[in-house]
Amino acid sequence: MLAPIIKVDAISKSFGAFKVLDGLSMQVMPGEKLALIGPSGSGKTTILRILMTLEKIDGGHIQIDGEQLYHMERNGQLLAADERHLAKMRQKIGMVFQLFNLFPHKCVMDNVTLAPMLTKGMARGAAEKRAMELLDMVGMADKAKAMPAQLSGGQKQRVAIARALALSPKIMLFDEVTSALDPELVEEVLNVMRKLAAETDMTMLLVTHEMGFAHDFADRVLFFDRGRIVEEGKPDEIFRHPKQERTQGFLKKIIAAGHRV
Amino acid sequence: MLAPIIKVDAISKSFGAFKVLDGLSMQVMPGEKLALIGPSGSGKTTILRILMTLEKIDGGHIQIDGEQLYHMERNGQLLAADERHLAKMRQKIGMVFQLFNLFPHKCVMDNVTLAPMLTKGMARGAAEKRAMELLDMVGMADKAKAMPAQLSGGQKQRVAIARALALSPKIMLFDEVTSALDPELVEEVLNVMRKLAAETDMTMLLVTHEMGFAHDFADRVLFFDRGRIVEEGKPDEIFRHPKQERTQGFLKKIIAAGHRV
Amino acid sequence: MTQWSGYLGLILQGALVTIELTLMGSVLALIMAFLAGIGRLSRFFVLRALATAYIEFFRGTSIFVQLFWVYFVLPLAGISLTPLQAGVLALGLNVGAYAAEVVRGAIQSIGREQYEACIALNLGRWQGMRHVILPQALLVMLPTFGNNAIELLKATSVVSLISLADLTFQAQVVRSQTGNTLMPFTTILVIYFVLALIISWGVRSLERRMARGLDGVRV
Amino acid sequence: MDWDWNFVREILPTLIQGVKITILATLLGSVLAAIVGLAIALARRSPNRAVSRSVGFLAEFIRGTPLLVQLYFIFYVLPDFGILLPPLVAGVIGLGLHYGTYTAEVYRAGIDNVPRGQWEAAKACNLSAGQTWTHIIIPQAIPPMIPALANYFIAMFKETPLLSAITVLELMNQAKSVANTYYRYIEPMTLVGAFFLVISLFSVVLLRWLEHRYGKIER
Amino acid sequence: ADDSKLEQLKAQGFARVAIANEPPYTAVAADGKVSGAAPDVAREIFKRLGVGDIVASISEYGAMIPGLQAGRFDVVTAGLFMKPERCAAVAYSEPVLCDAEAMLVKKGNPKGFKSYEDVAKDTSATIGAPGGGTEEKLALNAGVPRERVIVVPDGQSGLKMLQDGRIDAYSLPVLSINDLVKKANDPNLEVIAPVQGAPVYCDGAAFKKGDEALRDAYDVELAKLKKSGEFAKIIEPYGFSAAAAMSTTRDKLCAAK
Ligand SMILES: Nc1ncnc2c1ncn2[C@@H]1O[C@H](COP(=O)(O)OP(=O)(O)OP(=O)(O)O)[C@@H](O)[C@H]1O
Ligand SMILES: Nc1ncnc2c1ncn2[C@@H]1O[C@H](COP(=O)(O)OP(=O)(O)OP(=O)(O)O)[C@@H](O)[C@H]1O
Ligand SMILES: [Mg+2]
Ligand SMILES: [Mg+2]
Repeated sequence: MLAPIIKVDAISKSFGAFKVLDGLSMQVMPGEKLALIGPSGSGKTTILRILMTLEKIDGGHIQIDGEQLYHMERNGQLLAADERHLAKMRQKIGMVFQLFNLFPHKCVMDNVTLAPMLTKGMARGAAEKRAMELLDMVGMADKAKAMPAQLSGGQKQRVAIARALALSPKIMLFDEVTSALDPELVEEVLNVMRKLAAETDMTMLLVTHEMGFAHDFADRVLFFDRGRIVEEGKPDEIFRHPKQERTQGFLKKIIAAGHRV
Repeated sequence: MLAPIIKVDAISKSFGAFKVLDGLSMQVMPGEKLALIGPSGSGKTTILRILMTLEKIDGGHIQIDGEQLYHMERNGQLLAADERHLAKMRQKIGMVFQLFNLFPHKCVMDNVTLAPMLTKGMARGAAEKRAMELLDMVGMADKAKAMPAQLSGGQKQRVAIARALALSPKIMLFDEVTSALDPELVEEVLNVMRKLAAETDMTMLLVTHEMGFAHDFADRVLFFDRGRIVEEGKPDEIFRHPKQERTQGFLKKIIAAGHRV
Repeated sequence: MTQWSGYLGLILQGALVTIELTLMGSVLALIMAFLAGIGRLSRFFVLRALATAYIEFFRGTSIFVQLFWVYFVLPLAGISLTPLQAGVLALGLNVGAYAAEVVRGAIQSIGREQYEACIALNLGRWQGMRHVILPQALLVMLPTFGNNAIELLKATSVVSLISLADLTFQAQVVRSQTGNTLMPFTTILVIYFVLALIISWGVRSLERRMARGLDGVRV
Repeated sequence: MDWDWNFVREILPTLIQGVKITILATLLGSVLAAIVGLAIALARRSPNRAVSRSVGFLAEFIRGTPLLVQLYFIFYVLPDFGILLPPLVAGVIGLGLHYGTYTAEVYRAGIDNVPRGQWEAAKACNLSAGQTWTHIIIPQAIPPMIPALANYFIAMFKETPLLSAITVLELMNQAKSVANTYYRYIEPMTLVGAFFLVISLFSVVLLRWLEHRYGKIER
Repeated sequence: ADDSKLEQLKAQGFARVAIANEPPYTAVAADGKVSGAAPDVAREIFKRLGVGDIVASISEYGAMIPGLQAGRFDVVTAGLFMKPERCAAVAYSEPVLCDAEAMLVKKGNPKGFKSYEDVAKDTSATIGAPGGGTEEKLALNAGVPRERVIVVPDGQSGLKMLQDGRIDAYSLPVLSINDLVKKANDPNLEVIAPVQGAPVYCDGAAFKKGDEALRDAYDVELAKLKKSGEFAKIIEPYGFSAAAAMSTTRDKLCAAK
């Protein structure tokens, strides 16, 4: 049997007195496409940020690709991971943010080549060749020399995707990558992601409020509520026949607000 | 025959070299509920802002309730309106903004009573009594003493609606009043607006990307594109059987992006 | 140093003068700040020009030069001020010019949407300014006003040049009468710092009180 | 007392000597302030509490007390501890330290104003701490700081007359000495004032340009 | 230009005098009370003129004459020595305090200064003097270039700068230097007094041009005081010589070149 690429084991996380994640466990198989849905504040963003090591955890364990993420073994003991270990683990993971977070002082090409050149010591030529392929894939090859400020939101987000891909991570995390976009620009980004899902065997975790897209994209859907996974299953099961009352209520509200499922 | 309450006659408006409105004309009958839809940048917000006198026009005429908005007659001549004339005309119009624009340093009650007390010289007692009725109508009576910062987006928007109603305008303008809200909070605001539409005979102009709501709410739908009205008609006509290619394309995109029509 | 305690008395007298100057200067600065700050945003060209000239002139020339001018040159034009008046005038006008820019910046920092809400609610220009814009802008100004007050406190030390017996001046006196440099200067440094701390503490608590309304329930 | 152009012509060369020293002191002081400010800003970010706290307190102290008194201190008290500085050096150190505490705030704000998302994106790109600072944070933090830094250097320029208290023969001191020699105050003091005004009007233009050029970074 | 100034002072009950911060010409006690030779004389004379008291404010030398011209003080009694240029700028009384010039140098007078000319000759020497003071002008007139005459704000600063080696000599009137040295109690200093070639100067009470009537009234009382011997009683405890002041006149001093 194939081993899970992500193994989250009873992790918890609080901000001050507020418990955001409460003994959360989950497993993701290599190549799986996961959609994380649920009401605002339920901890979806937080779990992605934890996987990207942008937040620390308070308890529990996470294994990525067979290795501990926040811990390291030294002489049979589990110690808190140091920066070196974290840097090594981060190579396996890429993330795309809701607000793109492109580097505004660098052109599109430099945004994509910066990390490979600095962290993998890639030569400029090789890095730019690879960047061009990726920009081509997201349909942004002709804007390679543009500055981020000159791009529309949808274009920025496509560059951000290319930038994350440039490090060839095994796992990609997407946090509401379309929710800051004008409605008309959403589709161009979703198209890129569909293509990505179809063409690569990367593991992908996606937080979204676009239920329609979640349905088409995901192999499995996790429904979050108050820091726990309340229900999970195939998209059809979750969207058409939710078992939990909380899930039913959530979907009903979303539909009433005018979103298509 | 009833006279139109709003009569827009061949107005144009440019920002710098960019022509946003280009010889636009339209008429609105008293009590009519109008939905303005169309792609981003097509000038929907601009026409509302012009009616609210937040922008000046470059050419054309507007009559509100039989009187010129931007002009005034003096000895048979049409002069540019002065501040006094504009203030008088503004009494007929109220507006609700996308970002609520509540006064953050005043409590909910004071937000609603400020304008009636200052502009109509209403006594505090009377103003507060009326404010309570309005807050009750939008379901915010119990938050009268709360500060805006303590409210959710949906609650803020309901207060903003009450505030605009407090001046008893004949015409209400709504500019994407739900697009800054979390999906779960949209419905509470739309409910208030449905109630408003049903219970009053105010004239209402609504800019929205919520096609479903536009369909239920409006007597007539105007489709804007590049500063012109490309198509107009009953909601069913526009949404089910759009005649213009531009309208068809727009609706298709919106649907693909996951919005219900 | 048997007389040290006596000289400490002198320094404390100087501290009183410094405090007096700071308070009166701040009041004048505050008045000028609002006049010029709002004037600069006026619709009327004359008001704008006057305010701009005042601000640029007093920010542009050094406080020393202003002080010398007020003290030595104005009397030649028939306007004779006591040293205290001259000090308050120069300090207040100087700091007022800086604070005027704070007032202007704070008013402009209030988002356009607040002005638009005022128009949509048919408030007049002055009504909107008075009830909506200024109350919000005040909170933005307050921390910088605190800094301005501390700048004013520090600038009072230059009035020693026009023989006003402030802290620095008394320290000089004590120094020449006792022949000791370290003691008087250390003492006044500490006193200045304590005064500055009091100002920033005062401004902070004022700010807290004013900000309370913005996220709390109003009672 | 009337204005005397012949007198003006006579004293101008002396005053220009002073101008040179004034400008030199400002330039050297600015360089020092830029360096001291960066050092303070970094020390205050230090994970070592003892370092960040004590540097923080020291900076607060320097900022809360008058430059004039600090100059006296550096010039007249430090020699007791075996540190003997020439007047100009003492003056530049005083200016640099004093304004360094201001520029430190500019650095801090500049760094804090880089959005958190940039730090996070850098981390998601697996950049090291050093790479994040040099490639992402500093390049974005510096340009918006430039106008604020320039502003402080102009303010420093206007405080150089204080150096006359420690015998630096800058413009103000030259003017005073001319005035004392001929017992005419109007001309030298007015010329000093005019000089400062002209320079700062120029600097206003320069500042506007800097703000336009560097003030906002497009994201 | 008439008696009205005196009447005005009588009416307000005090006269505003500018003094320096330079013992023994002026002294400020620990309680803040102003004494010293110059203010004591002024106080006595004004009392006799019917002006009850004096209100003294300490001023820099450089600020005194402009302050007088600007009407900030009624009179300067601060050891402001009479010199032709000053006589042109203010109206002096008859002489009050006389003193020769002195120089303070390091023990053993390493550079061998005896006069201001000696300082001029030694191209590496610097001399400190109060800004706008007599000594500054004497040094400049003796040929010391501007950049080697360091303007020192006050006596203690000058002393300190000399001790620290920032200047090679510090010049003030003899009595001022003696007072400084006494307070400093530093065996490594030496006083050169009087400076060769430098005249003995006398100060007088300086009035604003136009207040000559007041000045004349002041002179009358001053003369009486000198005659009765009370003058000597006031100033000699501070170390000044009454005989010196009585041996010369304003006209002589103002004419001196
Ligand atoms: N840095 C932080 N400090 C304090 N509280 C935080 C922080 N980050 C997140 N939270 C809180 O943790 C809770 C969970 O946040 P999270 O962003 O994971 O929710 P989410 O499921 O992504 O919601 P949304 O759909 O609104 O993005 C929220 O209540 C949020 O306010
Ligand atoms: N103050 C302004 N200065 C310059 N251009 C402006 C200004 N206001 C609006 N515009 C431009 O005018 C055009 C029309 O704007 P408007 O806000 O009316 O569009 P809209 O139909 O409301 O679009 P959306 O659906 O995105 O709100 C846009 O291209 C916009 O960039
Ligand atoms: Mg989230
Ligand atoms: Mg709009």
